Amino acid sequence: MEQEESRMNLMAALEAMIFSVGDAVEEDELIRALDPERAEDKEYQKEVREAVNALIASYEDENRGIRLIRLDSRLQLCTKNEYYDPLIRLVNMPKKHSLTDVVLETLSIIAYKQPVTRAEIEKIRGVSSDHAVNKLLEYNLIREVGRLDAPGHPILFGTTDEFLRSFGISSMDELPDISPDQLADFQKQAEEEAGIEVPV
Amino acid sequence: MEQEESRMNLMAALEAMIFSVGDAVEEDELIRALDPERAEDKEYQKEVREAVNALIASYEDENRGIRLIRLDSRLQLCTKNEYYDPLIRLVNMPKKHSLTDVVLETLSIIAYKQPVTRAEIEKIRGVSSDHAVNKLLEYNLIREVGRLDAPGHPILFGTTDEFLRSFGISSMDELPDISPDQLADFQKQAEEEAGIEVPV
Amino acid sequence: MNKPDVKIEGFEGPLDLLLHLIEKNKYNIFDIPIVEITEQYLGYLEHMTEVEADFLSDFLVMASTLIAIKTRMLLPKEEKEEEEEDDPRAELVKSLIEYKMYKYAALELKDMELDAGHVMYKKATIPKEVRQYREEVDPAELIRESDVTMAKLHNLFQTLLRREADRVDPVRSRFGTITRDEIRLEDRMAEIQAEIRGLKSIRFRTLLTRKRGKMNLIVSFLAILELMKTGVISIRQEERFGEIMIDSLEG
Repeated sequence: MEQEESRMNLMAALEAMIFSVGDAVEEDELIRALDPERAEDKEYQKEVREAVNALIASYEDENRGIRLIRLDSRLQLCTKNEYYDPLIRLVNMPKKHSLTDVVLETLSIIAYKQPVTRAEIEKIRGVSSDHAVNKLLEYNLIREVGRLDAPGHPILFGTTDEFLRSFGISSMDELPDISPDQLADFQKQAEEEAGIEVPV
Repeated sequence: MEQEESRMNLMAALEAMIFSVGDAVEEDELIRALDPERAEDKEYQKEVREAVNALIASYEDENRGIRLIRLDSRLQLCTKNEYYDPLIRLVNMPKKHSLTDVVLETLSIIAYKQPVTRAEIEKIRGVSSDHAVNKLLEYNLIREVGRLDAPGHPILFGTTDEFLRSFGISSMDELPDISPDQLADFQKQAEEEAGIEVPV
Repeated sequence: MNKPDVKIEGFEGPLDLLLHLIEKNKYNIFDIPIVEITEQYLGYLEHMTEVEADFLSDFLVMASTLIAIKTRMLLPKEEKEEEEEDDPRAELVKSLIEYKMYKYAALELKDMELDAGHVMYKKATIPKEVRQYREEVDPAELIRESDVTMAKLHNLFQTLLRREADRVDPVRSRFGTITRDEIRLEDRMAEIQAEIRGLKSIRFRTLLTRKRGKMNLIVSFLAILELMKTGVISIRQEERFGEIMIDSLEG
């Protein structure tokens, strides 16, 4: 009875380990991780191997969507291929990728101020915008265009050809201008709202 | 009998999909991937949801080392925490950010008051909290959820899925209660510890 | 804008410091002895050494709040029959309790995080056969679906620049760094005591001739009040607008 219970615990521990590694993992490594002190104990090794076999068998149940396979002396969890169809549909599902406000704000800054660093974007938005920058990189709308010659050599971001194509413009020259006059206007407006004069 | 069989197949397909994706996946997306033609069929949706519940229950078996958890309307597989010891011996745990008290305090305000602006956080804490907010964004524990429709359009913050995962809860309802009543209890405890009586 | 978390002697902010004082003294949070707590609070500020101006200013705001409450409580209460006067401390108590609530929640979260930290997830393992179908995100489609145009992007950028300009608080940005007063109350008290030592009395005006400036005037005045309170001196004025005489009570 006690042995039965310990085998069950071993199975659970093995399952947790094989799952979190993701890749194929050596059976010997599993044994060492389970109990470093008994790793050389033949009896213990046998016990673990039996638990591995029991685990493999339990996965063979037809109601399971994943299986535990051996690759030489390694073990790995993988999906049963009869479930590829829904999996393909899931992976291909038109993701609800949408440009959120955060992402759009960040894109507008990069478009008009490029080449620009993360710190500059953060300064304008008032909050760190790394997540949005990463999304834009993933969408291939921006790219790294170099590094600033300053301490830490921060990355400079700019828009991609994809960006131009997506907006149907042929070069950055076509971007609407923001003139220095306009900037001065903003400043003035802000001052007026605050009701005082700001020495520049 | 046929229905029983179909539930089993559903469970297997669900398991395969959730396993492969690794990350949290929307229940609705799973339904659409399983059978795009019946995705809008209420009866079918119910069937899938039941299969999901059965799958969650099957993982709760003590012999299993992994479990299926809900994060709001999403599902994700993870290891059970009782197998942490052999796991860290095997896997290089990604370095856990340790949250300082300042950062935790800021996070608790965001968690309970979301969506919340930086100004509100600062008002409660009595000190500026920019650094803590940026750290939380960096750790992906909070995100921008929009802007407040008020002068200056300040950014509103809320918690993420990663927040749920990091604190082991499946929805915000599971956050510990901190009503004024709770605080009264808390006060009482503190008084007892201090060995004095405070008239309220 | 990204400055490290600073703490003053282990306190995360003025509320944290106040809570500490309340707990240390076992005060009732709903009936805080405002005079004592203000004194203790100011005592802490005195010992702050090199602190960032921004952080210090948060503590100073609280100090002025405390002093304001203290003043209101010392003022004779107006006789109002119909309604009980609001406790000047009510607002502060509310803030303290709210802060305490979140501080408590933060502790709970800490425990929860510790437990949850023992759980692991796995990366996506999409089989090769499946992955092949994977399509990249098409940026053009994304932009079309999100209904973004260059003009929209342009407007957005303008709005952002405007907000940035708004955010730089024009009032606060005009203050330079907050520095310690050059004239300290304690120093001035010691000076006055030294000047008056051996004399029977001295004119208030004489005290001011040695040092000039508005700050000196204010600090000197405060120093005299303080010395009076501690019984080192007494003052008298024979007639209205007459010379203020400071008499030594020592020796």
